[in-house]
Amino acid sequence: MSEGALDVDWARRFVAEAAAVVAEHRVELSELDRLIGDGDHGENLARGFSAVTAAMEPAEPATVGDVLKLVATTLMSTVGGAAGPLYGTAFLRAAKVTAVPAVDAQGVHSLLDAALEGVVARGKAQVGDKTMVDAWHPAVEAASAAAEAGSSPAQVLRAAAEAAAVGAASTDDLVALKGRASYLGERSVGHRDPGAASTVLLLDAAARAATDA
Amino acid sequence: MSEGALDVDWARRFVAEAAAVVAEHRVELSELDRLIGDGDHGENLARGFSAVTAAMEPAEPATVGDVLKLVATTLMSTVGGAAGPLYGTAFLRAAKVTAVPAVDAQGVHSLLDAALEGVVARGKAQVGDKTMVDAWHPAVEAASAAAEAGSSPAQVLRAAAEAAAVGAASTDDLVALKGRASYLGERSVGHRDPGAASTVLLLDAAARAATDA
Amino acid sequence: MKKLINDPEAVTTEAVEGFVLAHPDLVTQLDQLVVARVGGAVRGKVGLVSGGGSGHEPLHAGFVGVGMLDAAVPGAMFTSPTPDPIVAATRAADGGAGVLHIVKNYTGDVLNFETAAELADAEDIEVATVIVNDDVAVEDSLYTAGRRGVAGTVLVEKIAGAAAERGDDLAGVLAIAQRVNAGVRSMGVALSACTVPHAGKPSFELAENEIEIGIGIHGEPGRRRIPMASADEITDLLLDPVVEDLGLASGEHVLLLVNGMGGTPASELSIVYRHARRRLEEQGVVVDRSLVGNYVTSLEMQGASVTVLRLDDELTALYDAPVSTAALRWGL
Amino acid sequence: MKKLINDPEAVTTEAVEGFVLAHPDLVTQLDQLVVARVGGAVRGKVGLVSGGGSGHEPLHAGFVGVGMLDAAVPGAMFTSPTPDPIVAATRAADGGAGVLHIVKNYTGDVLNFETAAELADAEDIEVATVIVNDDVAVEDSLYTAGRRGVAGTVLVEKIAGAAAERGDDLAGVLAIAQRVNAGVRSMGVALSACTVPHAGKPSFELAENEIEIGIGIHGEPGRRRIPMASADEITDLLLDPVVEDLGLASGEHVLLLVNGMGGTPASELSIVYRHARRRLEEQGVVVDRSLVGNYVTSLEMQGASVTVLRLDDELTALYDAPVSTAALRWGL
Ligand SMILES: Nc1ncnc2c1ncn2[C@@H]1O[C@H](COP(=O)(O)OP(=O)(O)O)[C@@H](O)[C@H]1O
Ligand SMILES: Nc1ncnc2c1ncn2[C@@H]1O[C@H](COP(=O)(O)OP(=O)(O)O)[C@@H](O)[C@H]1O
Ligand SMILES: [Mg+2]
Ligand SMILES: [Mg+2]
Ligand SMILES: [Mg+2]
Ligand SMILES: [Mg+2]
Repeated sequence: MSEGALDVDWARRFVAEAAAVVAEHRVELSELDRLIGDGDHGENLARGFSAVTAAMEPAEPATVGDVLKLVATTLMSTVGGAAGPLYGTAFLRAAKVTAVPAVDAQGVHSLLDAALEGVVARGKAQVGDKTMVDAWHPAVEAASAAAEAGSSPAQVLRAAAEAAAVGAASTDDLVALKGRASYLGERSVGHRDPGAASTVLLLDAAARAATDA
Repeated sequence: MSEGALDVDWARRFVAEAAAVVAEHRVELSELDRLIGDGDHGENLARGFSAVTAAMEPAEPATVGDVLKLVATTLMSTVGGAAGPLYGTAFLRAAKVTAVPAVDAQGVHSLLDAALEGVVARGKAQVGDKTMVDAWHPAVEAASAAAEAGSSPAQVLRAAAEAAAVGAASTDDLVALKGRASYLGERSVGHRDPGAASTVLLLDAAARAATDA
Repeated sequence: MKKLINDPEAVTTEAVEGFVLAHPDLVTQLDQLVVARVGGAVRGKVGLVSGGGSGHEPLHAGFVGVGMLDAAVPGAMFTSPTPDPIVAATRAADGGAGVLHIVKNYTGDVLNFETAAELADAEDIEVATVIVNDDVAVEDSLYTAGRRGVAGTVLVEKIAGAAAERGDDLAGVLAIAQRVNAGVRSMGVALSACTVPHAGKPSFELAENEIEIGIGIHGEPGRRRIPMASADEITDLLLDPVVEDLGLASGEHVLLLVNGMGGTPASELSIVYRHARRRLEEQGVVVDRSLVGNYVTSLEMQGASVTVLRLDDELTALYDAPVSTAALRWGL
Repeated sequence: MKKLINDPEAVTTEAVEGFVLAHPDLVTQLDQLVVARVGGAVRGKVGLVSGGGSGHEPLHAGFVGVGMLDAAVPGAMFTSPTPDPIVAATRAADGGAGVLHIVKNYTGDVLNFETAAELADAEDIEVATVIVNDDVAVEDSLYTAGRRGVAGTVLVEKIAGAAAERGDDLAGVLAIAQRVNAGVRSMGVALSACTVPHAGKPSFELAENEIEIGIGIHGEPGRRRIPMASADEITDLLLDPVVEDLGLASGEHVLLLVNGMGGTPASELSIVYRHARRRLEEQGVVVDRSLVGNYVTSLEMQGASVTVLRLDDELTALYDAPVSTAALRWGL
């Protein structure tokens, strides 16, 4: 395996970081959702990731994919709402392309790309619809470029997280065309999409877990 | 008939004054009732007296009692609540003892005494129960004394109205034992009984109508 | 105050009009503000009439129909109706077997129904009256106008209605109604006040962390104000005096009614019900029948009341008997 | 925020528990948070399953029973349930003739039911799905997630339930459900927001003289905010787009549903109904059936929605067919 490859321990650390950061930002995410949705996004993810934490405890994953699959099925069966199936499918698809003990820079790109594909397959949203796709899509593009340029897996994740943050910020000015916020029409402008915001938190957790390695 | 006897015109003026004063104090009476009852006393009486005004219009009463009887039946059929039957009965009993073209000072006392008896017959309240009886009772006593002392009918009414005001004020410190306010127990202390307050308004209207004669 | 109304003065008449339009199979409106069973009085059956101030919907018009009331008399908002419409309703309900007046124990209701009964008597309609007074919040009835009639009223109306429907005579229906009243107790809580349309402001002020215990159903303040507590704790405060006043013993059978005051989500009523039921069962009391919902309300007030009715076989059978009204319907 | 709850996290489970305890003759609770018809699936009958976020009570558990749903799946507050309990409900509802999923058109509900249907299919349970989308407030569905499912859902559940009860096969029940959905439109207004227990503050802020027009049922803000108006004016704002979108013509027959959002007094719903009915009649539309009450709520929100369903003889007969659920009951 190449330099700095991300293994099962990284995946475990990622999950722990993600659970912590979601818990920390629970109220903030729900508040974003309250403004243009129904105010439960933080609650939904917090419920999901605390179940993930419990599920990880006894698990003995052999591959990165094993971890991601456990996250996928747990989110799918505990989050509900739109975010449950969307993140669930994202993690499920990502798990499929990471059925290996460790992933290199290209592997990180594939992981993110598969996740994005999963979100789009379920939600049918395009860039600009003011959804989590607006964070995932630039993240995947940045990951692709970083991997091409020979960055380390950690650097690829960092690039993805930073691009996601820019993408999430771009949702502020958009009119929502998918999800609950779309019912607000023009009134959705001026607010950040909560799913895009949580995507940034997750990718940042992934990047931090990689740097801590 | 004796000096300053109160005739049908007085009775008509009284009704007009009463309607005006009730309309004017509608919100205030309801506010008193809101604090220790259900907030409708002003509304109830205003509804009743505006019906009385309409009923008086075409009426051709021959006696004081004719006027009071019309007031009685109109209040009875438009006010509802506790005040409707109580004031209705008061006016009905007063009408029975005033089936004459004009009443003298003793007649005024009898009128008030009959009214009080009517209230007590229906409501079974005693002095000190924090009801309109606390205004009616001293009014009748004062009227009795004034009539004995040879006062004019107008003076008898004035004395009654003033005693009623003192009686109404005395309800402030009482615990209600009858009517809706009794449910509050000790919490009724510190508030004036709305029915006592409206009794003062009505007796004052009667006195003013007599002075204007 | 924001309300779906047109004119504060017209709320009652427009609401009754809408209610009657929506239920043409059940009710009809007489000239006066009287809602009567469609098809008129049933020959030979004792008629049931109830009424009182508006603002408690579905009480009373929502309980007019087969197996319950023959006519209802909605007064002005929170104000007892006057005798005239009560007499009209009594006439409409009379099928020759007499009429039972079901009256909640408030001075205004009692006095106006009393006068109406006298007037009906003058028309040779036999009238009997049951005064409902189930509210245990009014602790010492020696020093008050007596216990109020609250949510227990709906049970008196249902069960007496079934007795009339099975053919009991006036004395019999009255006896059943009195038995229900003797065996039913209630107590309520308000989390917020309600606003009477013409008043335009809340009937009382509550701080964000305060609730009123022992409220009536006219937006009156309660017996005391306590700090906000959990649903289970509040349920105990309502249920305990009810059970105690009834003198319920282990092994007895009851009906448990959790009544919403108008602005409380159904889920909260279920939470109150859950705890009340468990508490009763812990005490060995058997909950045979249950009713959870908005039956006797105070406009948009947030809060609930807990009512327990002691059951025996006859009352249970009468409760189970078919009923077809806007707000209570089964078996038909 | 004052609520009759114990723990914000436990509201849904405690409420469901209380609901099931109160209706032992109608429903039972499965292991998961699933409310199923007592007695289990009916052999040979198409099963009906619905579900969605909690907070809309009596929807959906209140509509489980003979003639309507076989099972309901309450999610977390305002949050679609996950696939697992939906699959459990589908299993419980399957009497061998397949199961209809009745899903309100929200991304979360659609996705979770979609997954559940796939999982059920893997268990050889045939599943068909009707997506309810009756909310005309969502004007241009090209630029949104599509029209939402709101109060019309209860009519889809009632009428499809009757079709299943009369023995229609899965394709037949689906066709009826789709016909109801095609002929039903709704629009709602909020006078106040609601407060989700775990959020602890209102879902949006409204000034004392403002209302939200075109709200959904999850406490979302509406399409626009307008100054407070009279009940009749507001009713017009709700009814007109409904009538227009349906393309109702003079002489057509409809069902008129005025639905309370949870915190609105019944009298106000009657006032809205009165005007809506008159307006329809002025346009020559015949109101054959009516429903006025809290059916699809948003916790304690004050407000209402107006729903019109185009009727034909078959839909009317199915609507009239007996139903026995906690919140809708007649003929049984
Ligand atoms: N069709 C979609 N495609 C991608 N993302 C979506 C879609 N619909 C919703 N989302 C995402 O889901 C987030 C909302 O999630 P959440 O609040 O948990 O679910 P719900 O909307 O059911 O309450 C949105 O902020 C958005 O990012
Ligand atoms: N038993 C009674 N005897 C005398 N007066 C009474 C009695 N009960 C009530 N009242 C009077 O009636 C007044 C309330 O009238 P009102 O508000 O119109 O009726 P309600 O209490 O039915 O709303 C009280 O302030 C009190 O003076
Ligand atoms: Mg949300
Ligand atoms: Mg009053
Ligand atoms: Mg009153
Ligand atoms: Mg949600």
